[in-house]
Amino acid sequence: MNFYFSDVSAFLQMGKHGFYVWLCYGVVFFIILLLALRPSWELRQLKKQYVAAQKRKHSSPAPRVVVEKGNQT
Amino acid sequence: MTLLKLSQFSCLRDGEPLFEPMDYTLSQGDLVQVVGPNGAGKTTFLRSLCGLYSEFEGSIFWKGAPLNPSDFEFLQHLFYLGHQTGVKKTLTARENVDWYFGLQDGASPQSSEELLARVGLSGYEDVPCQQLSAGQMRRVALARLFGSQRQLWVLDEPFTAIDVLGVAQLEGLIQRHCETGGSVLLTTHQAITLPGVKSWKLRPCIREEM
Amino acid sequence: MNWQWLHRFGSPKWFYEKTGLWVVALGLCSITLLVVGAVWGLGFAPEDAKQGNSYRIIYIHVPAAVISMAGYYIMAIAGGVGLIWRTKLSFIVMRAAAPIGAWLTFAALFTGAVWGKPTWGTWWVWDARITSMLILLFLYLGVIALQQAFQHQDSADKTSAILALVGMVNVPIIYKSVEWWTTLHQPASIKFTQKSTIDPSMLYPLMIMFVAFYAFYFWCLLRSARAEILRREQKTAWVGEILMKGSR
Amino acid sequence: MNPATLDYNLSNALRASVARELRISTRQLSELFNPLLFFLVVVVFIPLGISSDPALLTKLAPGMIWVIALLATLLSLEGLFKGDFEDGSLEQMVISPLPLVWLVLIKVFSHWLVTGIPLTLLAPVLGLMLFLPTDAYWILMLSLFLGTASLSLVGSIGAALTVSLRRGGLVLSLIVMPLYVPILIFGADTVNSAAHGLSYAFSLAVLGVFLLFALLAAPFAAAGALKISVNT
Repeated sequence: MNFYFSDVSAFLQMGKHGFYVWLCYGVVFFIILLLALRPSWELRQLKKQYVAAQKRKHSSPAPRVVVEKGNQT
Repeated sequence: MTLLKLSQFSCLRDGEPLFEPMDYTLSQGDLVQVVGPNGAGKTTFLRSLCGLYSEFEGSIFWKGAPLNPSDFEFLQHLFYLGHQTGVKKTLTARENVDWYFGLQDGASPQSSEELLARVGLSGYEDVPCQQLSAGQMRRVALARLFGSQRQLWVLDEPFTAIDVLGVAQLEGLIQRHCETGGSVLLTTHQAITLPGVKSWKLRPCIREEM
Repeated sequence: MNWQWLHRFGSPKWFYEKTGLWVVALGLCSITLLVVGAVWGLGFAPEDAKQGNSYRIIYIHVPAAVISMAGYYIMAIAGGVGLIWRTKLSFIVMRAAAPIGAWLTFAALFTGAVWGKPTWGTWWVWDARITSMLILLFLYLGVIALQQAFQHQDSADKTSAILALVGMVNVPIIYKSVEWWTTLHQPASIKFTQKSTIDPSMLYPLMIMFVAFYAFYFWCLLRSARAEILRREQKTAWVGEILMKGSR
Repeated sequence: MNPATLDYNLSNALRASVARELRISTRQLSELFNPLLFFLVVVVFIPLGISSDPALLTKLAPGMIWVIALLATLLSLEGLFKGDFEDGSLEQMVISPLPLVWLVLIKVFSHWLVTGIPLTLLAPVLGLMLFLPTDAYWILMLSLFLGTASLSLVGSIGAALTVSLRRGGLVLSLIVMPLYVPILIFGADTVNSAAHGLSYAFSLAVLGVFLLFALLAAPFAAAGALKISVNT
């Protein structure tokens, strides 16, 4: 099996259709990348929130009581 | 006879229990007040018994068998009065009562006049409900209770927006219902003076604040 | 009948633990095949006699279109299973499937439009397939909108599942009616692919891309579902352990 | 207690429900007239916005009338279950011994009676304004008669799904519109064919079949959705 085009510039131009073909592949692979990265990104966000919440809970129970009292008055 | 039996029952909200799991039984003639602090889920609890809220764990038995809330036989024995009473403002008092008994009992319209008289609304039968006061609207809803033949009454805050005389009358009705073999489950903020009131306590779960 | 096994199968924890390896395998598989298929399709397959090089868009357009369609059925069936057997996992899968399907539908629509320019001389043609694709995108967006509209997770899951099922019943009807509509309003000369047999040298990369897109779809679905499991079950101990890992 | 209560008279329950819905519909006459007014105003917009050329309007008329009828129905859908949800009547319906599917059917029927039927009756006037060939009037009315019933039925699913949302109107339109595509295609085609003197039997038959299908399936989906929506 051989490379169909004579050289790289012919490959990029694809006759007159280079723009359309490369635009399609570019956009679809961008979407693929986006879909692939989304779960990791969500997971990182979730971890950050969770760790922050845990820290708030564990670090100092005493100030929390003070804050609650402050709210009641 | 035992009507309702709860075992390890608790309502959930977003997967978290609202109150600690509880075991209670409701027998014929029982008058039960559901008590608990604000936000403990009293309304949610009553709704879940009627099949209007389906997120719960544990089980409910109706006359010994697991409760199926869309069961024809169960629905024919259930009376539910919620915060929103289901009185349509564009209809008259009579039309509201007639619709209710038509829908719930398959009855043909007949005795609504007498029922409305019992809640002090004689002369208002043909007035559209939007012209009635909040208290009078509430009475239209209560008129159904006066005509109800159903065994299990689930009443969420039945005493709101009615005057002292109305409260006494309603208490009398509830007592009579229990004496003749019915059962009542209710929530209220007022102290009720009826003898033999049992109470079911909802203990809220300690929730972790985020 | 005893549905105990189904509930074990539908347990998020079980699913999360069992699918760890699958994610790696599917990920490797889909990335390799995507690269191989794209390079083959772009650089090694011969030019089409009629359409010239623009036909190379077929290697991403057709798999994306087929999967976005299949994805709707996967989403709706997951929702249906959730409604009937009340398994937590099915709603999680459904939630994960909606945005993936919507993005792939958009990809199919976009490539279809761009392909239309060199082929028909216009960016948009009211062709049966493109029009149906657009309506499919609306169906997806409807499900997503409904999922977003509810505060209460349980209501969001159940209502969007009902909508997805109603949509699923409607999809074939919509496709058939749109197809019928285009035969009325358009000369039959415009057709996406000729019925003639495709040369194997053009077909192989297409088959590779099909497998690649399917692998990619399930890879994404698994990973989104796993992230969603962690989000929903974050109050349980086992998820807490996973989330705290590497942060102490 | 009283065993007599166990004889549930279904026909009485149905009669009471129908009477109630009809009374409510006829007492809120603004809800009857608003979609009609919308229908009329948008039709006036077409010559103003496009062209008053009779030839062009004749060409546009079948599709335009159908699109506007669809939008008018869509506008009126939000109120289908909303009032009953807000005042608690819906809860009483859910826990009544009468199966919810019947109640959905009755509500949809009364909705159609106050939106679909008036739209159908008004359609010839709009046909006149848009220079629709006179031969097509009866077919226009017949297609709207069948089609608006399907629109109400399919729309009831969307209305039931979004009834508990505070601002559900937009979501409702978004989820229902794609489902309306087949009805629009065949409805508009029926009128188009009739206007051109072609055979419209197939399209009209498809509209009828779609209505039958919607009648059998939609109330169940809507009833299921309502049960979920009262779960608050």
